[in-house]
Amino acid sequence: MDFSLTEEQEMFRGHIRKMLDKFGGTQLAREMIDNNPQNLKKVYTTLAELGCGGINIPEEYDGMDLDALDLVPTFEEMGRSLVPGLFMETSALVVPILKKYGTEQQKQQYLPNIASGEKLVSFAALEPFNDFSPAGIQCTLVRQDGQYVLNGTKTLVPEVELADAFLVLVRTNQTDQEDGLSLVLIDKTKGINIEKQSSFDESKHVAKIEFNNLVIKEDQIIGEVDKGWTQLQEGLLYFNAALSSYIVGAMESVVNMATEYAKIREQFGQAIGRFQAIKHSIVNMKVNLEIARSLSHYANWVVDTDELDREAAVYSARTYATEKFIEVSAHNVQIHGGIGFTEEIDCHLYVKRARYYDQYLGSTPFYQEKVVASLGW
Amino acid sequence: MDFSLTEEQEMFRGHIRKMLDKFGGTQLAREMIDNNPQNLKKVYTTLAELGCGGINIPEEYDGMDLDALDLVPTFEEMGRSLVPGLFMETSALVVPILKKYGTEQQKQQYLPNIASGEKLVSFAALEPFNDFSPAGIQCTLVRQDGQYVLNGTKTLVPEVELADAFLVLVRTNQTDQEDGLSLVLIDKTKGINIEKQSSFDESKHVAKIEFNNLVIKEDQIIGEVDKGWTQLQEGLLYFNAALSSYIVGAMESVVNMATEYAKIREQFGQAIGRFQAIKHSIVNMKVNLEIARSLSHYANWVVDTDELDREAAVYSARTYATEKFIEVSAHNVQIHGGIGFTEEIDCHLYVKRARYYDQYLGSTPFYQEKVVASLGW
Amino acid sequence: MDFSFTKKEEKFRTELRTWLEANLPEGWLEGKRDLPEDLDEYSRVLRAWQNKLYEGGWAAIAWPKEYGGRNASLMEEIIYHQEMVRVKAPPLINYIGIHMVGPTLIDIGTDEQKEKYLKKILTGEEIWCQGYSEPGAGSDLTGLKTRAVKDGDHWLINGQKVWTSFGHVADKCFLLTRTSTHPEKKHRGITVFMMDMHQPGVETLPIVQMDGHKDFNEVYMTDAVATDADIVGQVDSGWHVLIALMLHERTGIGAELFTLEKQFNDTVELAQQYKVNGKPLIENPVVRQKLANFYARVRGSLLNYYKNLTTTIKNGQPGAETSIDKLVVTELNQALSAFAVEIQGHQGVLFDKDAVADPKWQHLFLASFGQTIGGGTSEVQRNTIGERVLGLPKDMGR
Amino acid sequence: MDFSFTKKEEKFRTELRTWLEANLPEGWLEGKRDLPEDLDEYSRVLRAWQNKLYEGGWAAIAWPKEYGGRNASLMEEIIYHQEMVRVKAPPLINYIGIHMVGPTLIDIGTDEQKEKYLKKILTGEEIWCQGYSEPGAGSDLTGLKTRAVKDGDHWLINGQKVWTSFGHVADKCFLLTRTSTHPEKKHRGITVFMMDMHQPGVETLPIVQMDGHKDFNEVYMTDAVATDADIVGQVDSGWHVLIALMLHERTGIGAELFTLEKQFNDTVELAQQYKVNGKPLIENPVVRQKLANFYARVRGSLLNYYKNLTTTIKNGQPGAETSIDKLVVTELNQALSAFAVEIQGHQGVLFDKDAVADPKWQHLFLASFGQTIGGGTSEVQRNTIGERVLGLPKDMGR
Repeated sequence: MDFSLTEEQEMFRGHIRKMLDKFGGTQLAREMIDNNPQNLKKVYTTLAELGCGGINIPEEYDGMDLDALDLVPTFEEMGRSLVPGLFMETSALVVPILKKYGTEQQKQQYLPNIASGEKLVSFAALEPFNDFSPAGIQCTLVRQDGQYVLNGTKTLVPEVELADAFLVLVRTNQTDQEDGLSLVLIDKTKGINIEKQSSFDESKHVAKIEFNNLVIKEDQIIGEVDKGWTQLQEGLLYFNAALSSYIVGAMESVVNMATEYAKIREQFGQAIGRFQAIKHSIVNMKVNLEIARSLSHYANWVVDTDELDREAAVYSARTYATEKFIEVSAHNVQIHGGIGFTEEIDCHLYVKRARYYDQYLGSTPFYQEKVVASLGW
Repeated sequence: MDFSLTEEQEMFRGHIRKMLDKFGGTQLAREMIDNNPQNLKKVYTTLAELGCGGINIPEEYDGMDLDALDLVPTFEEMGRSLVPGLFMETSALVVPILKKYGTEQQKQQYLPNIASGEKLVSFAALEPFNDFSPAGIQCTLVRQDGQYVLNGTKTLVPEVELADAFLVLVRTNQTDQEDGLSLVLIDKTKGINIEKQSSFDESKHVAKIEFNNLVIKEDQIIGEVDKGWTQLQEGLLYFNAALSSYIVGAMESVVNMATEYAKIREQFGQAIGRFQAIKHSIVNMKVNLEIARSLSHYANWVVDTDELDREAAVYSARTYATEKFIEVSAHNVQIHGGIGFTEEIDCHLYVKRARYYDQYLGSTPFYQEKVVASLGW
Repeated sequence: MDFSFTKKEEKFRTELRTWLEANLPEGWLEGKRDLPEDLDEYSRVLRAWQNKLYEGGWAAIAWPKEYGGRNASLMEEIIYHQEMVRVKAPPLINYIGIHMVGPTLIDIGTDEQKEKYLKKILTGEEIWCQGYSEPGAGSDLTGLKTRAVKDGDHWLINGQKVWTSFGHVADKCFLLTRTSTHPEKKHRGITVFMMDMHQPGVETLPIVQMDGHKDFNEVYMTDAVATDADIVGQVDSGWHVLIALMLHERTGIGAELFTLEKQFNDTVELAQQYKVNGKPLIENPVVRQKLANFYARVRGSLLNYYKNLTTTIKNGQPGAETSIDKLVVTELNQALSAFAVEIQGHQGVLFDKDAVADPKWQHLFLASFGQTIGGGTSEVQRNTIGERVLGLPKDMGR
Repeated sequence: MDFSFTKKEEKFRTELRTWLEANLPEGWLEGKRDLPEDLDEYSRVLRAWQNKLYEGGWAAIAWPKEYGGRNASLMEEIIYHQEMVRVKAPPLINYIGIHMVGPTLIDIGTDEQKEKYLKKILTGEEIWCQGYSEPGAGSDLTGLKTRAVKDGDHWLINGQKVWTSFGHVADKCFLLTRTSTHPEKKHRGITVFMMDMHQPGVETLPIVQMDGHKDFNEVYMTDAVATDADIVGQVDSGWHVLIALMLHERTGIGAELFTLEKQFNDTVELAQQYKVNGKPLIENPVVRQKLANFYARVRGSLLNYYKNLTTTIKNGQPGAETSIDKLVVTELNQALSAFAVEIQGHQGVLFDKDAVADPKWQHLFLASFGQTIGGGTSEVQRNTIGERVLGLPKDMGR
């Protein structure tokens, strides 16, 4: 029994942290609020140089063929500084799906470029006024004269300006709900109508994208036609394990902020951390963080195994993380008092990101039902 | 605008409190744990002498013809001392149903005796392994040769040993769920098989009762046959308004206990009420109490009107009260520490009663759906 | 128990409602309620609205008639707030002047001060702000460091204030300063000045909030000047003035509760109208349950307010219990606005023009974080309730 | 990261499992697990069980071999707890002797003390209890008032202890007394005695708990006698002894967590088997959601325990983080047992023979109230975590 990251993994964490700190940590997110992605792009280049993009890519496609667990330090550190961008969608959603369901040609086309950091992929799933469910997917991909034609609108597609390609969830069969969906991979082209949307979390850019009779070649479809929803679930396992790591990093940052502030801020002649109302609130935050971290580490271990609790563990890690991230980020504002309510202090960045990820690609009830079902209850 | 009880109502409260204090308050509940109902019976006699039984009974049946609001001081004071018995079922469930749906003969037969305190009625609704819903009622009342025959089992019937009669919810029509139930009023007879059940709240006695081909006369059926569920809802409005008052009284007692203990108990050289963890916990209890009280007072006012929020207000008062009673009684144990975990101190009596009433005659979700539906949402 | 209004009260309501219908800005009642973004323009419009209220006799209804008020009863004030919430009336730009400074001056001001300030408060000619919090004095106001030092026949004021609402448009500031030091009794030695904001020694800077709004200011004072005539009450007895002022803020929570009730009704409407996969949210059992839960809490808070109001009317002054109302309304507001955003699903993160429903929900959610902090944090409120209402021993920090 | 057990560990598990299958009381594994109600009989049966463990070499696996233990590793202790929970083994009547007193004596006892006590702890010949809490000293043990005064060649002890578990069956008491007074440093002046319970000056009275059980006792001492040889460590240095003892209680929380996991699995089974209106509860969407929620919390607590255990193994001693485990397991246990009762609907109030499902749920629910209090209240645990793990400033009460 050894429930900890290896020394190598922890050392790698050190490199990432140092690098991100050099760029000012959350400053990267703040620069995105001002539509200035220059430093973010540099960070992505450095991540690629450090080899992050290829960690979970097989050696034959220029990767390192390591496990989900080896990505944990990277995701935690990115979360700590709320680094935006498409690293998570690319490495933890698209790569696992490609590895498992992609054709040799598709792998050749994408994996080496992802490993080198040259290709980032966004994921277009949600549609306006629909939810993240098979019934909510109404963008249609129709076979016409030996080719496929795509029509419809996707909303809240992340970081479109950084994307080189899109993984798109589409409906290929009207008669069946769950088994009528497919995944297609589309390089960014002029044929896609992109309209920036205003986001509550201004450091996380989102856009509406419209497909208007866009022609799709058969080899852009990943895996089996009509089986896209099932295939996606495999990708969601890796994505949610990664997301839980990212959030654990963010929560750690929040707990540190609150703790350090409570030690130095004085009111009524005392450091406020001495008052039990504050002290116990931070303790609850810390407890939530540690439980989230343990769930998340296990999730990233189990996702690469075939243990019986594979799904249950990953989705538990995700729902626990998203739920507690909302809670701790809110308490952090309260503990900071007035200053916590300003844009100046980072508190609000975490509050907004917590809200952003809460229902991203599935709500808590959505995943809770998956937990129970996967355990056969 | 005057949102308060009248001076008369408050004066009446004083009489009840004085009387109950004379009997040792919660001592009455403790005596019931030891199966000793002597003092409880004396209390009921005194309540009758004070006129409590007739408060909401019309003058023509020897009552005072007052409103639900005039019963509030009595219920709050009984709740304060956790007085067991059937006063609430009799006055706040059976009386309103009889007044609205009873025949003149039924009223003559029961109301004067209830007003004088000579008759107490228990309510038999729940059946083993079923819930409090039309589908859960499977005791059958069947017309046979010009009379009715009752068969089936009721569980958790309260205070059977004190009951002079039972209001029983039965199924008279198998084909229709909601509109196939009826209410029958049965005087205690040897034909009813009674078996005492072991209760989690030992101060609240419950029993299983079995009907085995019990013959019921037509004039024992209250109101219209097959409309019992609808009629019952009218009774439940009054009952739940009363229950919310009873619980408010109990909660007040709990909050007082916690407050007084926190003032005198010292640890670490301080009265524990000085520690914010304790202080804020008691404040939360107090806030919940005051909101519950306000909801409950309004519920008891609105139930005698035809305001649009009549149902919503009553059921909100009930669900808020039952939910918060559980919470405050648990916190009271925690604040008392070790001594709070003993039988010696009253804390546990309130914990158990809170659990007892939580789902009595309907759960929180059951009533919440009623709130929303009654508002037309 | 009696929830009806008297004939006089109903007449008052009708009179106000009629006046509002005739005098609200054009199109306001129909929903055209945009106020100018530009600060000067915004201030001009709201001063004009306040002046209109003044001319109609609706600017400060609780003031005595002799000072331009209506001598309104508490119930009339309640009705006033209800009607203002009902029509979503424009904000009262001189809220602090009308509800806090004016009544305090009427109570303890000198005749000269009343003469000099009251009328201008009513008309909106002079807008007031409060100078209370400082970077090191938030929950604990006695930690204030802004100093006023007598220098010949005037006072020189130096220091910094934060969270000064209306600071950017204010003409006058109701300013807490330290005039002498008493380490053991920090409530002593505080003096309240009515400081002119338009002088070289005063500079204001907006604070950008997490919701992007700039409702508050930092105010920097560098040798700002005031005179003896600008002192409210006595030198060094500012804490008493502050307490007197707080007692006059008697119905503000009522306005907040009516607003909360309105938000809740709007949330129900949102759940009825917002559809996911073509199906209204209100049909979702979990949403229904949560709405029932909020209904109980919102109604309970409102009824509890009425209960406390009854006591206030009977006793002539508010009891300590009213501190419960502020705690409840701010925490409930936070939970409710989070819920309204949450039920929109992931699309709840869309903002402003792209919001799938009214973007106000996202703004309310963010703004709600300020409410459990401003005007006394929830933690301080709980201490107050514990100590004043329940009689628990005082916190060791003080 | 590695969740596998070593071959040695697996062998250990197999050995224990085989032994248990051969030696558990007859019918135990098949579910016949009733223990006698009568106290003497109960004590006799459990002493016999402990002696059986001793004879099998399973009484105190963590003790050094020279004192009759197995020198077990932490992981072997964990496996030991897992297996004991799996077979719902009879309680260890000398839990305090085995897990607390014994290791402390091995650590800091004199040779005579080791000689005199260790063997009898192992065999169950002498059962131990702890004399810590007093009516005025609960969360704050330094408030203890039981006095030991030197009188010639022996000590006279007077005072009262409460919450002494196993007090009614114990032969010996690990007793905290005050031997000198230091108002400013209340941790000083405490001395630990190993007191004989079978003497005229010692009287025990059972405490009736809210769940009707009598797991604890009051112990009254009136001129009870002890000698210098009965002192653990030095006179007046009892606080250090106490800390040494607590460090030895290194895997108790593990046992609690495995039990929690078992309770959770039983709750799932309850939801699968308990039917309302003929339909299993597990089909109710709200029940499913709550089970998923508990699953995350229970698994999270367990995994967090493994994380802390890894640290303990690597560092050779437990870090302050382990205080999180106790807080989490007790609060979670309270929530889980409440849930198990709650889903039974109003019929959840039926008790004992009339319970609609296994009556253990009602008992567990009531017992859970003691867990967030005993062994340090949740409030004290939160202080500990705040101060020791996060480095927040100390509470003002101390």
